[in-house]
Amino acid sequence: MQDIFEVKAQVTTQEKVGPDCHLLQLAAPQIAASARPGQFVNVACSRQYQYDPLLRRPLSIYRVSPDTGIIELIYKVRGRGTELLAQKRAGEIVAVLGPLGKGFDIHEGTSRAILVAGGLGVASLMFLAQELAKVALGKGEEPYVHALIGGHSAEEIICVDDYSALGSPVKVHTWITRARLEQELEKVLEELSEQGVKTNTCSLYTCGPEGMLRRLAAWAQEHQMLCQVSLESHMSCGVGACQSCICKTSAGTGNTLEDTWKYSLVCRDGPVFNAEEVIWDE
Amino acid sequence: MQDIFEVKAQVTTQEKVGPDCHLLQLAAPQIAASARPGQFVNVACSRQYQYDPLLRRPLSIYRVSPDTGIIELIYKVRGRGTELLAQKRAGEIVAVLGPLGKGFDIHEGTSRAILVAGGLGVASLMFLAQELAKVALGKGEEPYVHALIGGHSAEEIICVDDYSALGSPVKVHTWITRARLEQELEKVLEELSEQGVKTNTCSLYTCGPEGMLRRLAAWAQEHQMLCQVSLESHMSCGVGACQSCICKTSAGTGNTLEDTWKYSLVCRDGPVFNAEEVIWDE
Amino acid sequence: MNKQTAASATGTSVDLRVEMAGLVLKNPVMVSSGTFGYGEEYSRIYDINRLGAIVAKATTIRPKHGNPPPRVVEVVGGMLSCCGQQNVGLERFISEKLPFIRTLSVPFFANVAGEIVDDYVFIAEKLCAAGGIAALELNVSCPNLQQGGMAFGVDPAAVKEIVAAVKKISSLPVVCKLTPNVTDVVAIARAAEEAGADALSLINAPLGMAIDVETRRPKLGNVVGGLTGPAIKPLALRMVWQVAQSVSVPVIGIGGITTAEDALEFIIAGATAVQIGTANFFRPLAPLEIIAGMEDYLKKHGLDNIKELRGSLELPPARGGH
Amino acid sequence: MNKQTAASATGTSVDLRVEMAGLVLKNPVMVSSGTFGYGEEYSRIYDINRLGAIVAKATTIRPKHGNPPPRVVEVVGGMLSCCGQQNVGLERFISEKLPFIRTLSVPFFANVAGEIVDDYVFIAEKLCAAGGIAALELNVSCPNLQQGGMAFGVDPAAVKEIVAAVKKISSLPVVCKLTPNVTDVVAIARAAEEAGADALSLINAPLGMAIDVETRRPKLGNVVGGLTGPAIKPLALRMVWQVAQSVSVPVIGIGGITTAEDALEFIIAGATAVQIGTANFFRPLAPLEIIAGMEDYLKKHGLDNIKELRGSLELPPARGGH
Ligand SMILES: Cc1cc2nc3c(=O)[nH]c(=O)nc-3n(C[C@H](O)[C@H](O)[C@H](O)COP(=O)(O)OP(=O)(O)OC[C@H]3O[C@@H](n4cnc5c(N)ncnc54)[C@H](O)[C@@H]3O)c2cc1C
Ligand SMILES: Cc1cc2nc3c(=O)[nH]c(=O)nc-3n(C[C@H](O)[C@H](O)[C@H](O)COP(=O)(O)OP(=O)(O)OC[C@H]3O[C@@H](n4cnc5c(N)ncnc54)[C@H](O)[C@@H]3O)c2cc1C
Ligand SMILES: Cc1cc2nc3c(=O)[nH]c(=O)nc-3n(C[C@H](O)[C@H](O)[C@H](O)COP(=O)(O)O)c2cc1C
Ligand SMILES: Cc1cc2nc3c(=O)[nH]c(=O)nc-3n(C[C@H](O)[C@H](O)[C@H](O)COP(=O)(O)O)c2cc1C
Ligand code: FES
Ligand code: FES
Repeated sequence: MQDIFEVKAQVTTQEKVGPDCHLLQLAAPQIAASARPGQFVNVACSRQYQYDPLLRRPLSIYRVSPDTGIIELIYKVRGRGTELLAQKRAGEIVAVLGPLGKGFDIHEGTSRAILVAGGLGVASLMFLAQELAKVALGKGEEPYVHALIGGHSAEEIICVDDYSALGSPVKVHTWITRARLEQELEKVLEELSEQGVKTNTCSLYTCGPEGMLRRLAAWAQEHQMLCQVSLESHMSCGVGACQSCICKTSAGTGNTLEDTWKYSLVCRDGPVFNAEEVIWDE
Repeated sequence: MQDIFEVKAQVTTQEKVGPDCHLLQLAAPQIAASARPGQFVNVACSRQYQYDPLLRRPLSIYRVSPDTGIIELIYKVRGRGTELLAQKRAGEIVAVLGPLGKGFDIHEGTSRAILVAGGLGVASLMFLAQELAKVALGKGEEPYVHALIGGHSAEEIICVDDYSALGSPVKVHTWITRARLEQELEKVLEELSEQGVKTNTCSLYTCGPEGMLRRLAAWAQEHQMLCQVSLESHMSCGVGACQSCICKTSAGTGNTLEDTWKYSLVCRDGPVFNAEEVIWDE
Repeated sequence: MNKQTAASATGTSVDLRVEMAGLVLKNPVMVSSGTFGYGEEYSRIYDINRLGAIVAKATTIRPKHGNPPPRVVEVVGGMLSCCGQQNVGLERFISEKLPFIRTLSVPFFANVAGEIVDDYVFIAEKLCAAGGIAALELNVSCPNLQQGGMAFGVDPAAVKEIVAAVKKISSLPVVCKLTPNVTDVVAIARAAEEAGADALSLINAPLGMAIDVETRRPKLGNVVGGLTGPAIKPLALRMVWQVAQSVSVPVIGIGGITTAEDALEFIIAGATAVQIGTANFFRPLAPLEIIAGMEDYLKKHGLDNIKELRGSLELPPARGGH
Repeated sequence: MNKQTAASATGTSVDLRVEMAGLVLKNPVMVSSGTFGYGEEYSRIYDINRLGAIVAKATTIRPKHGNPPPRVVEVVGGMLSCCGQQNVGLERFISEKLPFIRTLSVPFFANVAGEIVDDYVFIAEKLCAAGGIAALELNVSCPNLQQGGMAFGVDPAAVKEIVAAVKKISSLPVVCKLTPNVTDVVAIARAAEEAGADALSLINAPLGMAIDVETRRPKLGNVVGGLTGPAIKPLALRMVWQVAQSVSVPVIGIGGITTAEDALEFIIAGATAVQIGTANFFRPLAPLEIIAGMEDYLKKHGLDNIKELRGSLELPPARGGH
């Protein structure tokens, strides 16, 4: 099993990147060195021995730089925890535990990767896009990654420049509203079919609101794409000890409950799941 | 009864004035307009709806400026509350309740006032020194106020300049250690006797560690001086509702417990008490 | 006189009135015994007539010094306190406190404490006769000297006895205030209801303790004390929900309530009114903010009347996955 | 493998060893059931062999899905949780978890939960036979299906029955874990001691509740859940103090312990060891920090041995002023 590090990380940068959205850079060399795309960290937002809020907040690893030992997080200010986090200035210390969870699988055999991010979903897919861009270096001319980045409104679409900066292997599309996303996906399909790419050789990776994940999982199945979704759940420990962060998945083998389903732990068995394992709430 | 105001006060200045000691200036016009020397405010150190620490911290009113609506506090960083308070920057809001408690009595008939401050005791006596300096304007040439300011070490003696700036009615003495304080007091007595001032026409006002207050109370009694002491006690409400902040005092009239003593409330019946009322713990 | 008002504008379109024990409160926001003195203190900060009702500090027959210091210690999310019912005693309550109380236009509850059943009856009789009090709240968390010192309130039979004895002589409505230091709060609640209590209030403070590791002494003069403040809210809400489902008299929710949201949780769980305690200490305008916040909530949710919210908790469907 | 160490230097001059139920723990810092999985998770963060002991998640006869989500909600100073004993069941505990546990050099306690007395006996027998376990902790907070669903742990007779039945067949020491949801924790403690418990651990989680006022639904899938974390420390400490005075078997203090100071409070109150629960979630190195902090404290106070501290609480002289 991968080691997990509790790091008293110094803030190197805190900056606004969108409405209520912040980029936080932290010096956490052990995490930067070992994290994989789709993993997350559990961040203490209050100061040491300050108990309000008590629990840490799970945030995806946006990007890492193993050379400088920096990890980057992108987060939206929502409640007590993220409000305090947004007040941290360069030089202050933030305790972070990570890397946590099971990230995305990169299927070397895939001919195209489609990434769909809704809202803060961009935070969990950037690192993946980066790694996929590396994989793509050996591949053909066409963009290997189609990143479809969206949100409720134009201004909520964030981080587009970072994705674009990955260069030719990545093609960035943006969308607002569900209808627009479907159009964008259709366009990607057309492009792929023009290029003679079969959809069943593509992988779909997605992170965002549950409704979106669910529709995309169905869409991917329809097109026989491999599909991985990154889920969220209320957490406390982040390491698989407290069993707070459950989601329903198909039981698989070795299930002794003689049931068709089981509760998996988002923090340990996920947050990334193969879409076909997930049993969505009705 | 005097009105009490709950003010969402803006910080105008926060500055260091000694080892772990800070001066905080707050815009609290209603408090500035009505506070009397020896009164205090109850300060919320955590942000609104942040519950750690939960309770407010009582701090003496160091000085007020009714014209600008500013109140000043001097405090030492000790624990959870004052640590957070020390992080407030100009422009931030701090909720303060005040003015609270019963302050010092200014006896117009007094021929000299002796103020003895130990450590942070300076915070509660400055406002008094200021008011006494005003009283002194009609009186003779000699200094009317002898302010004896002390602490455990030279660097812990703070605020001396502010006292000195009150000009000729105030003579500032400093002391370290108990022995030195006694010497200083003897010198003051000599000076007074040279000036033909009887000690029983003087008032002694003091604020500092309980041991010091107790010795001074005995000393004042010996010299038949009027003596008022400002006490501390752990508080929660600050207004006389919770009965947390008790000290033993002589029962006075109307005591239906048929006892020689009663529990008085430091926050409402004090923090300033006539020394002869106080029953010191053995 | 300075009468500060809460931040939020208070429109007129929603009805916060609640009926309880034969009284009509203009809103469900009361302040709890021991946290509001006799009202005088807070009347220096705001117009206390805006409250739903006020509960006085406990009254005992004789005046009491109360416990030695320290009486309060801050803990995470709350405080421990042990005032030991320091109070002026029944006689001075009537002669010194009631005159001020009679000038108020807000219902004022006395809180009655005793060591034997007769104490409760004696105090209740005198208070009924004195006038100026709207209701009696019986504090049954006190040690029962007739039964070896365990609190009255942990024993359904003792609670029944006190409530019945007071009801027999009282011309005022009787509220029984329940302690959380019990296995089965519902059994105690039912005993109080059967004995004729007009309403139940809960919770009083769970017993806690703190130790100073440097001196190895208890941080409280009385060794143990009541834990109050936000830390106890989940416990209080659970008990209020259990009791509200099991009795038909009104329930007053108490315990850690600091915000309008907190208060609304109790009402949705079935409380008719709430009492604000420790929050008075660290947010002196909390009761007014809560009243304003309740109005805002009703408007936002298109409700005219706070009563529509009472007990409206929606439980999840029968649980799968066991 | 990455084995992080606590910040403070750990000298060798002080003795943190404690004996309990026939076991010697190298220090009094254990981790509590349900908050440390089966140890595997935290062994990815630090060397868990440095702990005094580890208590496993509850084991039931059959595997359990546990409660539907949400299972956790943050409250002031703590959290509410309702995992409903999701666990792999006895058989898989033995086949899948014990092999890892046997590789550890730290005493590992199983936590046993059941719905009827026979469940406890059945699990205890199998675990004694399986090997690799140092002691059994009986979780008697579970609903007693033979007695209408009230928890076993609130009834002295039921506790006595379970403990006696397990003691009869157990080759391992038996710790009985007490629930705080009772009027008289001392009565339950005594019942467990009389039945032969080798040690007592307390407290399990007080029952609490939280409501989402926007949806008017409980915030927990199971409606009510256990309140844990710093918020319950004062309550836990009071109960541990009461029990430690009343029994002669060792007491393990649990409830909100986060810092060395917290842990020392419990030891001064009379606990032989402590268990760290919720703090593992928000301060993953808390147990190591507490061990280091205890050593520092002993050195600073010129003590050689943690045992000198046990039960050293100094009570104030008989109280005046009543
Ligand atoms: C694996 C994972 C990765 C995530 N990555 C990101 C990210 O990169 N950027 C980002 O902005 N957000 C991310 N989130 C969501 C983020 O954790 C929540 O927005 C955040 O916890 C809210 O905290 P708060 O203090 O602002 O809100 P509060 O409302 O104060 O939170 C109260 C409680 O609810 C929990 N909570 C609230 N919302 C969520 C949520 N959506 N998911 C899980 N727990 C929640 C909190 O952890 C806390 O326990 C991620 C969540 C998970 C589970
Ligand atoms: C009437 C009055 C006036 C005061 N004026 C000043 C002043 O002008 N400047 C100044 O530096 N200090 C003053 N103090 C002391 C000041 O209130 C404490 O130093 C402060 O509360 C410590 O808070 P903390 O968060 O730093 O410490 P913590 O240790 O975190 O405090 C924990 C708890 O103990 C209480 N407490 C701790 N020390 C004291 C104390 N000495 N007196 C009362 N309660 C205490 C706190 O209020 C809190 O409830 C005054 C105290 C009183 C009663
Ligand atoms: C300082 C203090 C004194 C109290 N005195 C009394 C009392 O005299 N009678 C009583 O019934 N309850 C008393 N209580 C309990 C409160 O009325 C209330 O039940 C408890 O504090 C829980 O509510 P809270 O968490 O909002 O404070 C007292 C509480 C505190 C904090
Ligand atoms: C998520 C969670 C799961 C728990 N599961 C169990 C359990 O299976 N068996 C048990 O005896 N106690 C269980 N507990 C209770 C803890 O062991 C401990 O008694 C309680 O959390 C109080 O300690 P704390 O405040 O330090 O967390 C659980 C607690 C939590 C928070
Ligand atoms: S958050 Fe604790 S198990 Fe997932
Ligand atoms: S602090 Fe509440 S009565 Fe003095």
